[in-house]
Amino acid sequence: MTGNQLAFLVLAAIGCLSALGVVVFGQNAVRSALFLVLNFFVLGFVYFALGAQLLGITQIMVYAGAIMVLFLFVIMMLQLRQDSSAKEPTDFKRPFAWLFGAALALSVMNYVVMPLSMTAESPVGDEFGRPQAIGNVLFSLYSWPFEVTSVLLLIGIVGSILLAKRRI
Amino acid sequence: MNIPQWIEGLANGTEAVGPIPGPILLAVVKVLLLVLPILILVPGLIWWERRLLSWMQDRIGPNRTGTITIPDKAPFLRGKKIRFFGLLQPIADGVKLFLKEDITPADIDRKIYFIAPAIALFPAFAIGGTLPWGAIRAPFEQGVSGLYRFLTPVANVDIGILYVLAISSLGVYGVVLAGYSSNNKYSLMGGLRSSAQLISYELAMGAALASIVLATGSMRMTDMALEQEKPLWGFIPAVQNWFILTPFGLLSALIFLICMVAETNRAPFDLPEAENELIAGYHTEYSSMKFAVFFMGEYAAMFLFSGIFAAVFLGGSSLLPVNWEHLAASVPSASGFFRGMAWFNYWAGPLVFLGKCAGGITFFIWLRATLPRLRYDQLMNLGWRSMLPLGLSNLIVVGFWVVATKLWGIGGGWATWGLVMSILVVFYLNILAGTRKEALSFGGRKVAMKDPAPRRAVTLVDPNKP
Amino acid sequence: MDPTIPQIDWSTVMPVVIVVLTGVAALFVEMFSPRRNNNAIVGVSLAGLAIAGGYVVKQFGMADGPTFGGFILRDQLGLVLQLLLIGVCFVAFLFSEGYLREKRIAFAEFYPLALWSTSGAMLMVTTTNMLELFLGLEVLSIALYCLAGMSRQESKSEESALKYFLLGAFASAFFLMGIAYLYGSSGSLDLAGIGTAIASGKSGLQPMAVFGLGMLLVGIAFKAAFVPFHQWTPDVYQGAPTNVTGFMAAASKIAAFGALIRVLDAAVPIQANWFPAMYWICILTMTVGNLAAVVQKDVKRVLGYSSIANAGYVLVAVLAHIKAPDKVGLGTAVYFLLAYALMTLGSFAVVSLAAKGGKEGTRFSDMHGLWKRAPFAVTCLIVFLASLIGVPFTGGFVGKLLIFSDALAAGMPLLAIVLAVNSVISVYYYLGIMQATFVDDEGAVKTSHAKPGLGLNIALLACVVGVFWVAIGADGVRATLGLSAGPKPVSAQTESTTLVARGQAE
Amino acid sequence: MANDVPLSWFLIMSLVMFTVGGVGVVIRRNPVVVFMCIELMLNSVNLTFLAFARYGITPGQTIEQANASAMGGQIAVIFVMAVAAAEVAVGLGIIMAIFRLKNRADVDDMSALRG
Repeated sequence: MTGNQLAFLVLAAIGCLSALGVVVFGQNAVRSALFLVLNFFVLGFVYFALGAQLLGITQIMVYAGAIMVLFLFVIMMLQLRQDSSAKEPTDFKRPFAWLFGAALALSVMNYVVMPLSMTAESPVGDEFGRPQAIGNVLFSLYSWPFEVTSVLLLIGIVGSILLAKRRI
Repeated sequence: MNIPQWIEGLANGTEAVGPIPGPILLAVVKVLLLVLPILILVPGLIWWERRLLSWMQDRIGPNRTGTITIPDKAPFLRGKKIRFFGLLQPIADGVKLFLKEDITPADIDRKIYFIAPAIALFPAFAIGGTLPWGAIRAPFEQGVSGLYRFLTPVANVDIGILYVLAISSLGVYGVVLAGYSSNNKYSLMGGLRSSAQLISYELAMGAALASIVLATGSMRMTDMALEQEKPLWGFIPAVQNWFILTPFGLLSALIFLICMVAETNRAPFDLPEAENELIAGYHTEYSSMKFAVFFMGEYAAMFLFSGIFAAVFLGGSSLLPVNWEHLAASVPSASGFFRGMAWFNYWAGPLVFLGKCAGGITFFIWLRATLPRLRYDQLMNLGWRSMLPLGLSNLIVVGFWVVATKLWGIGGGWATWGLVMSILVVFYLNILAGTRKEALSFGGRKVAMKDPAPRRAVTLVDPNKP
Repeated sequence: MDPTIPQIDWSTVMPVVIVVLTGVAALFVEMFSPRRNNNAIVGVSLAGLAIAGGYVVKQFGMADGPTFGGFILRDQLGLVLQLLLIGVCFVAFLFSEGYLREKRIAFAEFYPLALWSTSGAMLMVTTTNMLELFLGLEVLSIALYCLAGMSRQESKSEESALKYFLLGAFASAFFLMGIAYLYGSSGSLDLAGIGTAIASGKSGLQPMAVFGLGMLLVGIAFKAAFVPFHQWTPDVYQGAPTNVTGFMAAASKIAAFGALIRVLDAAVPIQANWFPAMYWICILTMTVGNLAAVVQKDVKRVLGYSSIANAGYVLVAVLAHIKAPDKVGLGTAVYFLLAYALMTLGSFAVVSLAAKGGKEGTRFSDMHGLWKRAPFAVTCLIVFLASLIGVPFTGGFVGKLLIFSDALAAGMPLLAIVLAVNSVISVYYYLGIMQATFVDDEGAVKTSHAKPGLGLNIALLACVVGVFWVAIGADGVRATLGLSAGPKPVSAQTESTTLVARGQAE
Repeated sequence: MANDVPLSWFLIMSLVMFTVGGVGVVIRRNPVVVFMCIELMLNSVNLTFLAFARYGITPGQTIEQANASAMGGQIAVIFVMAVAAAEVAVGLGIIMAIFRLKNRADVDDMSALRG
């Protein structure tokens, strides 16, 4: 096992455990949110490991730095301190959901992922993950979806104003 | 052996110190060179803040600690006191903080409570990771050269300035979590205010930095430093093109400066710890060293934000915005002097940079002494209605400037800049005139008194309640 | 390397651009004359929609082809569905203002959001690029989440928004995971490239493509409300404001079917893997939708379940096309979508009369006496319900007949039989609604309905005329729609649009 | 760095995250937590996109094609992030609105909408 593999395994272990933390270990919403922050932060490093600097730092900035702060803000504002989920009864669907999810994941792993384990890396150039390269493509070939995204964000703004303004 | 060559060998991995490979050693050295000055200077900064503040407020401030009284039996200077302007006060403070009783309030969220100061400290130090504190190019050489390129920045990555934004956006967690875990409604309020404030000002800060990125064409902070060595406005070769001297850069610098103060939770934006409303806000329940850690984080953040301001807008480690190399080439009679100045400018760079940081912190202190704290709605208004539109329109204008400069040369670029800027200003003023009434009454008493309906905002329930 | 802007054929992108800009213009109108009535905004929006529709009509007969880097595509299916979506938005706007005012939620933001939502749906039906499809889906859905929660004082509206949002986002995650795996298996985000990769059948990647397609279909099935992914539909239809429900029922279904048709067309080479599943989903959708509708007590819920059943009918037409592309064209599916849009929008327009003075009740009992107060509206409702049932000389009847014969032609008699049986079941609950409107309520004081306004009457008239017209002129309509059975499927016309190929050209 | 880490490791990590997120959506009741689980799923999708972009596994591609398709994956990640941001704005708005109305929210607690 090489150093890179070891580093990835550590990152992946933290990532997967924190993902589990969001669902299982997080007794209340704040804990879940913190686990999710950890997960997103680690994911940023996984992106670095894949050679995508720009996306990794954007991941940390957008998810860990902006989206999760909003989540925490809303959670605290709504005082989810004494979360009802802490005393959630173990209903029937809980183990069933886990079983179903695990079965699905394992079958996918078996049929889809495992055949790829020996695939070598393709000759992707040095341009991979460079901000300039991504910018060039984003603003030329992908300019139409880029504009669509601007409509999407406009909808986000107008929609949240519609949902939050005081005049009813 | 030549030290620069040896360091180059370390960087290339051809040299090693015992069993430690060169690159790793160099990485450790780089980090230490960034972190140690901050750790050393923070006590000094505290002293400086207290002295300067008291001077500005016509007080004396701490001046006793470290006073040496000569005993009466001494051969000379009997009974005299030798004062060190209270320079030892920070050490006394540190000792006090260490020895103080460490109070842990009851019913707190223990894990988060203890981890919060660490979370606050981490981004404050990590933010300097891409900060160059020395000139990356030796004088009279082309491209990246010289000793400092091996020592600074810690990581010269493509995404330098984005890294700063990303890490600074993590700074809010320490505050929010401290507020949440303390089981104190004032702390919680402080945390909430802080998160709202940081989200609001991050946008404007991003816009301000993005316009500089657009003008530079790169997100590397060293590229920004190199860009600032070019001729001013594109046609005055004797003066360096510090971004604060360019029209759009000045605007960006102002926006960045204000956002920087907001991001570090300093006065007049220190609402998260407004003592007359929230006791001490998020760190009300923290005592002893845990409190000191918050304090240290705040000072480190101030220090490094000042450093970023210096690197992005104030020409990095250059002493004066003067292009010594150009002068040396064009004024043969004084060429020796200008050459000397160029080399002095290069080698004294780190000190100059520290000086600029100190200047930035002095500015912070000055602001604290001068301006009253903003009200919360004023803070939000400033962020969303002034800073953000200004930053965004600046970004648009810089975009026009870049394109026009490419198409029609320097003159066309500046003409386009003026045209678009004036159009935007007229537009903005029109909108402002349209919404002035509303803006004035937005948080003012008028509406508050006329509005009989109770706001259905969520009120905070006493956390002590089971 | 300097960025090169891709070739832009403006006539293709114009309708979407106009719809988006109309939304922006509507916002500006609101900014400059705030808190007056919304008439100006409605006028601007309708005008913009009309212009956009004109641009779509102008494109009929132009050469098919992709533009803007292959992200937007002109073909017959896309044009027809675009026109349909614009029409849906137009009719929805006609009756919205009166309803919103009666419900006391006349927010001007409704119009821009609905326009943008329409633009998202238009994007979905005019692209073969998966990324663009996803973005269109999100533009459509996120605007609808907001609109569903527009009535802020009603907890049912907010609940429906939350339900719609959480399940919609959940479905988006599946949809996206499907795209990711399809991308992994083919290296392309475009359906043409994905289709080629699937057809070439690289042995190691086939399971990945199947898995990706499955996830993608789950996502689309959520949006189109196929059983077993339908649970959100009745709740959201019931909770959202009625005009939003009408718009949502028509627009999101059209968009989802547009996407579904293109995806399934590209996945024909591996149809052995998914066809049986879709077959049973189709049967379940028709049956469960109708059976569940029988026990409902709320008009909007009934219409919600009926929309599920109708989705099943359209799915029959689509599957028939996939099974026998040389015998069955997409014309039937599009024709039924057109008829369905007219019927469902008209029905919801009548149901919107239930709001008065900030109150609204949509249970059967709340409909009592409607006949006395709004005879014209009830007449129209009868027409729409008759069409939904499948009474001869209405669009619904012709549509079902066409689907029935298509299913037989494609050799799927079981689907045809289930369709016929379900049509009979549906008579029960549609008649229930009709009966409720005629029950006399003179003894009861509680119910009251708004007076139908001009916009509502125009909308109803348009829908009624439409329902009859598509039936009587069925052949002409189908000829105009085109899309009859041809030798090749739709997405096959878009070869050389893959990004991979474009990358080569650079 | 990624050279000696096989693609399947990244895919397994993303699959674990996706599954955990999906199960979380089903079993948790607090709408905010459910929403966070959805974010987790979206992030696992991003990881999948990026892993595929890095290890373009389609056989028979030229280098230009591989580069173009690698770009497609990276761009997809950016768009997913933008979509997630818009979704968060709207979603938290809806959750806030419902809390203001009822001072409580629980996915199973919703009773206004029943047949």
